[in-house]
Amino acid sequence: MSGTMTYHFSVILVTFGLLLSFITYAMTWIKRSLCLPFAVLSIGFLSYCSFSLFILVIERGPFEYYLGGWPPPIGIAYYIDELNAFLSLLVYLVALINLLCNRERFLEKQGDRIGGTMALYILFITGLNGILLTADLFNLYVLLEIASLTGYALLAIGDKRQAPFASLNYVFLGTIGACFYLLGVGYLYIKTGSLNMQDVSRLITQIPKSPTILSGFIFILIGIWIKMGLFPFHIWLPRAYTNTFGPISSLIAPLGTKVMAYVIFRVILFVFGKEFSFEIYSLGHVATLFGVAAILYGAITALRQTDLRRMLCFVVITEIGYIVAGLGVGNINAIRGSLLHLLNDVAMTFCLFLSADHLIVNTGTKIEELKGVFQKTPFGSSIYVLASLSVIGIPPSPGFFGKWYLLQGSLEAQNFWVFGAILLSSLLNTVLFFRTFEEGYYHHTESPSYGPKKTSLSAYGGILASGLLVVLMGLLAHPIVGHIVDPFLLRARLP
Amino acid sequence: MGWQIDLLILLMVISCAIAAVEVKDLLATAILFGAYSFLMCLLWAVMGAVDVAFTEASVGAGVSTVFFVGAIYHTRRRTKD
Amino acid sequence: MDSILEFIVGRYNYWLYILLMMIGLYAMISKNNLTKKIVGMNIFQTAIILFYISIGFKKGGTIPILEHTSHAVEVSHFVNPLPHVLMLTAIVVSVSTFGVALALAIMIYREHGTLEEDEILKCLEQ
Amino acid sequence: MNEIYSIRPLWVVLISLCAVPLIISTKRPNLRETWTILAGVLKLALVLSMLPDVLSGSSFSFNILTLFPGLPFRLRVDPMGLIFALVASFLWIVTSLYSIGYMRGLKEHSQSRYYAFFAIALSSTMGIAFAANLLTLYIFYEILSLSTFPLVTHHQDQEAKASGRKYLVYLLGTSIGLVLPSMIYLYMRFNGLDFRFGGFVPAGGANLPLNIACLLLVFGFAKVAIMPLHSWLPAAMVAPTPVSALLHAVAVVKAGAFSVVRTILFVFGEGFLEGSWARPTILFFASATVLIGSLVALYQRELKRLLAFSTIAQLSYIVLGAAMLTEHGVKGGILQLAMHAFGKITLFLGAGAIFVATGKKLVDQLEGLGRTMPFTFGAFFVGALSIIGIPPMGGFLAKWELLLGSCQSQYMGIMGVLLASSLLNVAYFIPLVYRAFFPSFPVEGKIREAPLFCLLPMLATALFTILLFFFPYPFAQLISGLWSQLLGG
Repeated sequence: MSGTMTYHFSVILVTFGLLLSFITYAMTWIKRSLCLPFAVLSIGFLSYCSFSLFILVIERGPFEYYLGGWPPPIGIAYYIDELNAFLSLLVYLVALINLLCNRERFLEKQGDRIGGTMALYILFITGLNGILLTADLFNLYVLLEIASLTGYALLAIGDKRQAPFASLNYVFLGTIGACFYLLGVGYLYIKTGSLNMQDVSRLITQIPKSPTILSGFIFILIGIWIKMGLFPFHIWLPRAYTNTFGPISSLIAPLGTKVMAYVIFRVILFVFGKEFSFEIYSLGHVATLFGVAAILYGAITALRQTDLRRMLCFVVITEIGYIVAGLGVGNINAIRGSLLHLLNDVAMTFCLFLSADHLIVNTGTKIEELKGVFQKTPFGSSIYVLASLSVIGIPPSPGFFGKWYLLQGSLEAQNFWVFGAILLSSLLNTVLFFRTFEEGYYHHTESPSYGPKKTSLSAYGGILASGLLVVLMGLLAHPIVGHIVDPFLLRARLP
Repeated sequence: MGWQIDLLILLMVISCAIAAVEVKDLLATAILFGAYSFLMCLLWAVMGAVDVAFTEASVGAGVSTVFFVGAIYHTRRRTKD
Repeated sequence: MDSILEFIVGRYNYWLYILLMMIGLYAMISKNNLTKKIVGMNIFQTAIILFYISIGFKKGGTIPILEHTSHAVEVSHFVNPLPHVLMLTAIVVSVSTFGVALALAIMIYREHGTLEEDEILKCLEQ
Repeated sequence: MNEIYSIRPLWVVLISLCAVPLIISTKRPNLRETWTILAGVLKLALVLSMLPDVLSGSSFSFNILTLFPGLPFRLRVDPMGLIFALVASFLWIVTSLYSIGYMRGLKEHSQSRYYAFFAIALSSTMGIAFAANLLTLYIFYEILSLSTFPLVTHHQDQEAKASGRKYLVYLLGTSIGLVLPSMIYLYMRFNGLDFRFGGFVPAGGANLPLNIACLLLVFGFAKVAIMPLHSWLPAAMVAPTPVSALLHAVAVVKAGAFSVVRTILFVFGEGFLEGSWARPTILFFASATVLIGSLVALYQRELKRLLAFSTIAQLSYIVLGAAMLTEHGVKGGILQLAMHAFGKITLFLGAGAIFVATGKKLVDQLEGLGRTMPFTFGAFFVGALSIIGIPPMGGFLAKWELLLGSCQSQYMGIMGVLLASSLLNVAYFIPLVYRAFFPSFPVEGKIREAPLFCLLPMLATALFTILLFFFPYPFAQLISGLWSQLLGG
């Protein structure tokens, strides 16, 4: 593939994503059984595009892509750098592995509506991918809504009693979040007259002390914080992710919140800039406060849960807290840690939800129902243990590296609140996960007939792949920091 | 005459919004909500956003109200608040 | 005093959009009926659209459509059309959200036979 | 001193890990245990192959990955690491052989899992021995904690659950809560954590954060069981005996002691500790542990718990030796690391053999058993003498050096502690053995020894305990090599 073609992949990812999702739905009219294979193929194709884009960015550095050749501020620009290209690749990988792994379960649960489900599935990841790649604030809003709307619909699949209600709650909060974001963008537009991120950031440096810009800043932050489930805006999260269909939770839980967390970095470091956010308006204190509160709240509340997946939701809230707290500390190592943790967390949370889902299928959703599950399905359990250890931060798992940078950064900044909160939450997470291990481990029976439910090879393959992803992210932590995170920070003029 | 009409419509918009939220009959809510949307169109037309006004008239006021009435048809009309 | 009055009157559009937002939020938070909440949500969204249109509005500005001009275009005579274009998308988004929310509400009604939040919560706790 | 870049250390670490899939996938017990033994023998051979070069003053190193800027995941074989690796890899074979007898004798469940985690634990022990910096050591340390968890809780009953919980809370809690922050602080301050003879922390012991960091590290490596962080060790006694032998003689506790010695000698070093207040604190806590541990051991009714408290006391010898920072003290400490391993493993294997043969666990029940199990108790006696420190047992050499070291140091009180502890050792071991051979009531019955697989490894370790007194060749040589490097560095 020639290099010029690969540049176009940046827009193909979004437009083809939209297109393919409709074709997937259209497949229902021809033959319903074609939908799922076609969806797999589509995501496979998009993953390939994303991968070549990533390779291109690594080779030639970041570039801007103008939609239809119109340069900003008239046209919409896409901006591809190492970080968002990598994150986009992760999004597609997660979506692909998840779909392959849960093929049978999708067919079983959504057999007669598989076309629509698959269309929403592709639309969702396309929306996320657009959020990652776009360089236009309003375009981001639209794609955000695409991802959110499909997300609401997907989350409503599942437990009939609980899921639609939880999803509707999410609709309310999510809409408020998106509207706040839109409002903030409006304020920026009043002052700068532009929607292109780079343009806006250039203009902001000339008028940093305007109250309008500040209002925009605050609205955008609150909007995204609601969408990423930061404490105390997290109330929608546990309910929505707990009651949904398992394979959907393992898709949305790792991706939705993390992509929004990426937007925070994009907006703060690139649009508003470090001086504006940290020096003129002391975002650091606020973000530290929220981050520490989220870490402690998530870690402590998780201990009280009796439902496995709900417990994992609070783990997600803790992880979001890490990311925001690291941003709040504001020095290079802490932000490096935040970003690395964000990337790792996609893999970790995915692996955790996927393997936990496998356990839930074999036993039940309550933690106490896990009795003997380690003996029943040793393979799935060992991947679950792997992911949990990574979340706890046992080296050399990916979770450890993120935490290391975060701890180092907070120590350098002498921010002992963040330092203490991270250590404490690691210890609490240890207790948390070992409680589930104990349930699974200490119920030994001698009967040999005690085996897992029928699980297909592809399901095992998917779980294994998610585990491998975690291991790889751990082993490659240093190159990831060097080639993906650091260039991003360098362009944000952080050091 | 600009701002007087503007203000008048705005006040009507707000009263419609409050009424839509407060009425106990959901069908009335639907109607009031439709009225709210139409007044909003008017406001935008006054402000020179003709295209937005058109869209809102067709999509916002039209389709939304149809959705809404349909939804009420499938659920219950009365509400406690 | 005059300046305060001017501050309030001169920007009545902004004040009213804030008022609308508050009405929307109020409905979403304090109403018990899910349909009412959805209406509140939509009011909230339209308030923001109103805000955007107000951004583009200029006193004495006219509709941004050019007719066979021979003389130079004076920008200040026209309303800024860009927010309008953006809002076209936003309206579509808000209607889709409205639709999704209503669909969810219907699903909930089918399961629980009610749309009152307190009754649903009571139902879920059992 | 020249550095040899070689992959051999990595192989030493990996070889037992490679055996894990084989162990799990093999259904037939004989073949499965062959894999374990084979991996053990290969490992020992590889370790031995590095001995001549290390003795002649060179060291092996291998970079695996870069973890953080200036902080690689790196293995490096130096004399001290090699001592630990030699002891651990040799005793692994012994323990494995013994495990075969023990596990089959008691018809334990999940034997594949048992051997698999044993192999992982050994891999991480080797990693600890060969770690070139604090972070590498920490990584293997954590893996060791986790991989021994299924071994400790092997019975999977309520008792195992409670003990397992205690085990993890202590080990993971201290490593995450104490070691990690201290390590990050040191890295932030010195931009690297590579072990260096004499420490990388500059001299000048008055610095408060550094003193705290030092204490956090020493107490954070809770596997060394300095009081008050010792109570996981007696609790871990619910494990099958070969596991206890592994925990208390070879892998776990020695890994803790080794880490502490690394910290004292290779992170902080003499220059820093000379004037710091961290050193007296360590010495105080270690001395208290020696005395209290021995005293508590006197009152234990269960044989394995008695041995556990004896271990707690003996481990602090190593810490004392290192913290004395005198030539003989350091030599004695490191020698104790090896000698205590041989002595204590003999005792544990003895306790296990008694349990397999007779089902008896309590000290009172041993009366007269020496008549029916002469070989077991003979070996047990040898082990006990070595722990007490009576010639001609290996333990004597370590104690001798330690005593010499305390004479050299400014802390003469330590000598008193060591002597008092030796007397206490006599007090709890000798009556036990005496009554086994000379019961207060007549015992009938013929000789009924433990299974051969249990007996032979025990006799072997007992024999080595004696041999080490006469031929302490590799260890003594390595230690003096280490000391000369310490002086040189």
